[in-house]
Amino acid sequence: MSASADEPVLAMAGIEKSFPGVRALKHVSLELRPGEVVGLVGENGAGKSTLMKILSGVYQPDAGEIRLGGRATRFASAADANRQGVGMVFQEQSLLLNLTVGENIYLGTEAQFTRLGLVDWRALYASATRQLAKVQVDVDPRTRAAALDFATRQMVELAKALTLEEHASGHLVILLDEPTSVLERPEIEILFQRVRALKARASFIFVSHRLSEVLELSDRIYVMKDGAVVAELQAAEADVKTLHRLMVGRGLQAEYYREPLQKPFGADVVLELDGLGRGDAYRDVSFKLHAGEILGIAGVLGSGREELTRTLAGLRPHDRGRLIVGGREVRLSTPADAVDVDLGYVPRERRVEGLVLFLSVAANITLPSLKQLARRALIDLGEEQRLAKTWVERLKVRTPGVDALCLNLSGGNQQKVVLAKWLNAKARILILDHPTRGLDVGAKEEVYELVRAATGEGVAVILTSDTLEETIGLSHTVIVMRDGVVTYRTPASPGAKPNQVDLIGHMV
Amino acid sequence: MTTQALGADKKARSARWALRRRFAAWAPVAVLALLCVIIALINPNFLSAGNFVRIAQAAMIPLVLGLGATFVILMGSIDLSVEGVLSLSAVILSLLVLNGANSNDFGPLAILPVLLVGAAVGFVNGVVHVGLKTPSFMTTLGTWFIGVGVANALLGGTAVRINDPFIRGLAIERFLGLPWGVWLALACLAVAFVIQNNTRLGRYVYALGGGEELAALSGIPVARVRVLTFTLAGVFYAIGGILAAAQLGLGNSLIGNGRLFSTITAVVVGGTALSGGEGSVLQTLVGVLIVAVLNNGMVLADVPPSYQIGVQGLMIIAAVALSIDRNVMRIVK
Amino acid sequence: MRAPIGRLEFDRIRQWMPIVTLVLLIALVGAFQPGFLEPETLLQLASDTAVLFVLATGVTFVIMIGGIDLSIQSMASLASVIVALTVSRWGYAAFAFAIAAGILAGFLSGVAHVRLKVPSFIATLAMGGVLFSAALVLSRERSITLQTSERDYQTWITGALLGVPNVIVIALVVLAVAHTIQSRTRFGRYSAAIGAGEPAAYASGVKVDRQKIIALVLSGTCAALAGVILAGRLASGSPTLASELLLPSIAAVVVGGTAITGGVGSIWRTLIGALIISVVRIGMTFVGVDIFAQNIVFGAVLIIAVAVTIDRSKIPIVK
Amino acid sequence: RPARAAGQPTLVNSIRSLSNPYHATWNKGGAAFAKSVGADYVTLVTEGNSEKGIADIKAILAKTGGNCCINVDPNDSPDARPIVEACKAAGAYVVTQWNKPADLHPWDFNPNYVAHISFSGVPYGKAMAETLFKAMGGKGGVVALGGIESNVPAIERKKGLDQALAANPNVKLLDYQVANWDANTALEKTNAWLTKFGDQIGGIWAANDDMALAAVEALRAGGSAGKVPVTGIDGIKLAVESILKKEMVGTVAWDPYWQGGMGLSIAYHAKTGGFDPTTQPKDHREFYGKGVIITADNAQAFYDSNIKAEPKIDWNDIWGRVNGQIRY
Ligand SMILES: Nc1ncnc2c1ncn2[C@@H]1O[C@H](COP(=O)(O)OP(=O)(O)OP(=O)(O)O)[C@@H](O)[C@H]1O
Ligand SMILES: Nc1ncnc2c1ncn2[C@@H]1O[C@H](COP(=O)(O)OP(=O)(O)OP(=O)(O)O)[C@@H](O)[C@H]1O
Ligand SMILES: [Mg+2]
Ligand SMILES: [Mg+2]
Repeated sequence: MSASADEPVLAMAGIEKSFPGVRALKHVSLELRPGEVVGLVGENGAGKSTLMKILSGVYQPDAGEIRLGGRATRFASAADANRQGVGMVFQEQSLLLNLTVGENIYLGTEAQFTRLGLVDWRALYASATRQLAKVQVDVDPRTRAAALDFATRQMVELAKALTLEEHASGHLVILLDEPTSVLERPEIEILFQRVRALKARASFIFVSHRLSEVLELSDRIYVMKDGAVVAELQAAEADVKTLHRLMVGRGLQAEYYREPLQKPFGADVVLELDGLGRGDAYRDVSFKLHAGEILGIAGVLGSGREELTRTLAGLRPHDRGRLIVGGREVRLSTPADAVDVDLGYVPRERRVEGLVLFLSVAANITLPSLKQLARRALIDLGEEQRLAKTWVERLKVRTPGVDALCLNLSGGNQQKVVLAKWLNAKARILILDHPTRGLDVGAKEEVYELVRAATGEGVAVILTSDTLEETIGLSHTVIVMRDGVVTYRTPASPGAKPNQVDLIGHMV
Repeated sequence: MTTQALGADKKARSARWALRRRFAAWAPVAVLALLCVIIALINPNFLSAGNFVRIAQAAMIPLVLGLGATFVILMGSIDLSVEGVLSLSAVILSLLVLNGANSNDFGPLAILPVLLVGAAVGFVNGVVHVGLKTPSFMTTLGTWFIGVGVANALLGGTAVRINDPFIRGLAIERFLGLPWGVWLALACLAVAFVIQNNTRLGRYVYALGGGEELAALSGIPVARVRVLTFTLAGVFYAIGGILAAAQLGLGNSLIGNGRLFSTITAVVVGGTALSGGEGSVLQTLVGVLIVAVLNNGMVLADVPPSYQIGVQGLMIIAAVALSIDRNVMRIVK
Repeated sequence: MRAPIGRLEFDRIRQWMPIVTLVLLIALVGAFQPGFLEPETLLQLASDTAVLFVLATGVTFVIMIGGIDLSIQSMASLASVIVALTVSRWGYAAFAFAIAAGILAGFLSGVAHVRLKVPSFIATLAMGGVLFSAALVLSRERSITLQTSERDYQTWITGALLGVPNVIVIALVVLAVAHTIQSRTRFGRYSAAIGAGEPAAYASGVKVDRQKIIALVLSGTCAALAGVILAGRLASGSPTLASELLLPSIAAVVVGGTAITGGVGSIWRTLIGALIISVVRIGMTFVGVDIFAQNIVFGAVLIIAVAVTIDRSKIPIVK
Repeated sequence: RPARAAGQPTLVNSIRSLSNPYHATWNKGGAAFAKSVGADYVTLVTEGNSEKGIADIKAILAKTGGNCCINVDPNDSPDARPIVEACKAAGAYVVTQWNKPADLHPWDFNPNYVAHISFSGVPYGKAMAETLFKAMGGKGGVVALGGIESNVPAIERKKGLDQALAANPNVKLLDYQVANWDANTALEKTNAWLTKFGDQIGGIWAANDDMALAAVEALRAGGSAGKVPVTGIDGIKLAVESILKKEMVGTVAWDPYWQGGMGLSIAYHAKTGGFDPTTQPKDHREFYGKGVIITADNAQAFYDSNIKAEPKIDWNDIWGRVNGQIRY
């Protein structure tokens, strides 16, 4: 479709969408002009993903009109949207782990490589390699997706969305729902380059909770709140504070990471690593963690920090060195062992390892600590409800009720449930594996507050995070890992926070 | 700098994966070989050419049935209608070809309607399962009963002798030392292999097994794939029915008895996961052979009848335990 | 975004679908044959369902956790043999032996399943074979009939309590116990969690292996109990006594609306499922459906029944 | 139709299934007799499931208010007791065939438990073995296919085989395998044998015709059908045809048509006062029926009279085929 500058490529008017018990979208209208990147921000549960899913044909709107290149249209299915030139990178990881990268990239669009009903794999993999090159990911397209780390998977998903370029004609619309939440800065750079480079052919909607990124990449920004668009502004005129105020309804606290609340930690050691090592993942890692201390681990992919956290979670037992929890040397060969010594693990893969999606909020919150609820071998259901309700209140989880399935909560709210689970289990040590991934700024603040409160009561925390900024802002102590060993260690008490640059120095 | 670091890391990881998977794929074969060695040691006759032919004969029907079942299982569903379709098609075939009950004599032509019947039952499985959103387990259990019921009603319980030389030839006439039926089964394997690896349907079956919602997000026509797969399975079962009828020289609604569990067992022994997404028709071939060799060896090794089922059970556990790759199959259901 | 009325209301209605289906079926048969609705007929039906229900209850535990138990029918037969062999010498202890065998068998297939990482389908199929062989060997390949004296030990099964056959009472006890285990104990909750999402359950510190073993032990126990009841009702033990009961049991679970993929379901659903199956079967005899049509009708009704009973709001994707 | 307290009793045959020729013929016999007396006829099948079989019978008793005559081939011997007890309680008349516990006797349930008919497996199993050995020229090796291990007939027929073997020292039993009365299993076993014993196999003895026919097919695939003699038992159509084709050398016809009709007839006459069971001698209450031994000599004749044509049987000749009281 030829699109003159002012005429919108995509226009939505009065879009309505309700789910059982939730009105997710209220009369939403939004425009996207040629070659434009539109930022979309809003709290968890504001309705961003729902809107994106409607645009990509996954959901059908209850009401409202969608115009593509001036013509009213509807997206019957994801495939249909794809045909009409709308592609999407989904918020949750959406690669099929049992298929190869190449198969994933062209899943659903193999037709172009099919002759007489037979798929020409050589051709498919060849062009898959080209797609991967676009996003500068250097993996063999014949690799199984399961073998890839999160960031790479995310890049592959981007590559997948970009295949539109090849098989759809005319001006494209590409929807990016929190594509950066699992990416490290270098990869984010690549992503942004690609987006800018493609502006000639495509318009983008970019959803993210990292407001600075949104400001950096977008031309125009829509702010959503409780299912409605509450503001539209030019990126040039906006700044983080305004966006934040529009989203949350109140101003951004000066002290984002609650640094004043950061109390000096206690003297007693709750966790000690002594020359800990596992395979070629990491080796002779030693440090002490004290009650009330937040220890941030910085490091790029492959630095070994991911494996280290998995070890502390009981998913990848160590094979060298000593691991001492509360004075006792332990080997955590299953998560159960970890829970037994009061470790709580907030995993990266929220929907897989964090929550049983098809179980109620209440059941998830009490899962690790069911023992406490057992009276004469029977679970005290009343007590369970009460507990769950108090946590839902305290963490402001947006849910129809404690009996609702976690499945239907928005990403951010799901994460709050995971946190509630461990806080309720009275974990003495929390392993926070990218705890604020996918959380909106408001929710983030709440999480920080919770973490501070917990540490105030003597809970120790090990933190690996998406952004250095967060690691630094939150931690008492920061250690940096590279290629499996600890390369740097620094205190990070208020006032004396290290700066990002020299940390990066030790990371790469 | 970093990107290279990443690249290197990923290369290492994927290399490890590739190795591991290759091992996982070959383990069942090793088990099969081991099994053969053991039996051969107990009774050298096992290695006789004649016996290989007989094992092939014993394996041809389970193989064809297993191929159909594999696709359904890869998709994460289950198909219990095996015996129903098999009996129905055997009965219909016996009534259409030269037989001892009526004057029909359509010869090879009779195969077409039989295949159509198989396809039809499979199609119904799929449509009901998708349309009414009933679990495939129940849907196909239902069609199993219905299939046997119809077969019964057609024959009123009697057995019909098949005199058609062509059909009987499948079991009796040989080509390069193997009965034509075996060649037919191998042809089915080839077709199944191509469908699995070189068609979109094949990929989509894996995709559904790997994660149905995600597959849908990628715009895969989930419903159509399900229906097609069940239909395909139905056709394979019908072929199984034809071979069974050829082998026993008769059509009867009991002819499918006991085929269901042996089929699924073979598929699972081959290493295809009942949870879907993992496995292949070649693995099913191995699984079928393992089971066939076991049964054959059971007699050759003089295991007393009362102990046979038990011993077979233990052997199967051993076979699967040896061939499952614990790292690939983290969760086992 | 609160006020979940819509959904909860709907759930509440859907909850009742299985029972509604059952009642409709009974009414339907009754419409053709009023005799079917007479109390003694229905009592009869209930007591004829007992064994099926007890077997199905056991499997429910395993299915909830995402597995399957194919050994129940051989286990039940073996239990009947054990009773028949030992009751004359050991009296009531015979029943204890049978149950113990069930527990042991369940434990063994459980260990094979989790330690060797063999799919429960295979582990229990194999265990079924072993148990069948055991039954054949123990019984010297014969069916053993109980002498009059031995039959006295069976009155707790064959007798009646205020006009209600004891089997029904036993079944009700099983129902109560199983339902409590399933809905109120930690095991019950864990198994639901594992069935619905094993990785998350595992990462939350649930001892997955242990729960899986417990589930199979419970299943073995129920199977053994079913065998004991059978031995009582048929006054004998035989290695083939419970044959052809496996699929009906699993069918009962699924018809009740429990997800064959695990995570969603309950014991009372299984009860309804078992009753639905009996009603359809016996109902066809009552109505006098042509014998050649019976399998066809049975199959069709099963499909329709499950279409109505399963609660899709809680079942991930119907596979 | 409401359950009738009086009037013609409903006639009921309870059998394993209608999908095997043997019971299908049984069912025809039952229908024929019911027609001859103009009574309602019902068929029940156990599908090999004892519980179902018993439940179905109880359902019929409830439906007819006990006004029925039941002729049952219990799925497994234990089933006989609850069935008989239920019939007694409901006042229905019952005849059992083949399977029942040794200590369960008709005269303990007068008058409702009219009779038990069986066919001693031993003499016929023996007769078939001897027919087989004769065809083998009195020497060589045989292999034997048995029925489900816990079945009384399976055990008796095997016993007969053993007796014949004892009497013929020149014939050697190479192997005995259980094939559960089932053709597929029999085919597998026979194939394995052909590997294991090759041409040592001089003959194949099978405890029923389905297995025998499967054995013939296994031989055919090996090109030796007709060369190695095979015997079965039951006398189904295909078996008789095979004898005519010289691929089998013998079978025994129980005449299921007679079993299906006469079982009902006995119960029916007892109920309608044709005779008084209580006064009958024990060899009329628990007796062996006559089986017809079919070999190449009489196969054609039997085929014409019993299979091509609807058999003619005088349903009033109740004790015509009594062949002595059952001994346990
Ligand atoms: N499939 C569903 N069924 C029921 N409710 C749903 C479903 N999907 C989303 N919702 C609800 O709709 C609302 C909007 O959800 P959505 O995922 O669009 O929010 P979001 O803005 O993407 O949040 P986040 O920033 O955390 O991703 C939430 O209240 C959520 O609970
Ligand atoms: N990463 C995982 N995600 C989900 N479930 C898992 C995972 N790892 C293991 N499990 C489940 O937990 C159970 C036990 O796990 P695992 O095999 O690691 O421990 P184990 O080997 O039984 O005990 P140990 O390692 O102490 O010998 C397995 O049956 C499997 O179902
Ligand atoms: Mg979202
Ligand atoms: Mg382990």
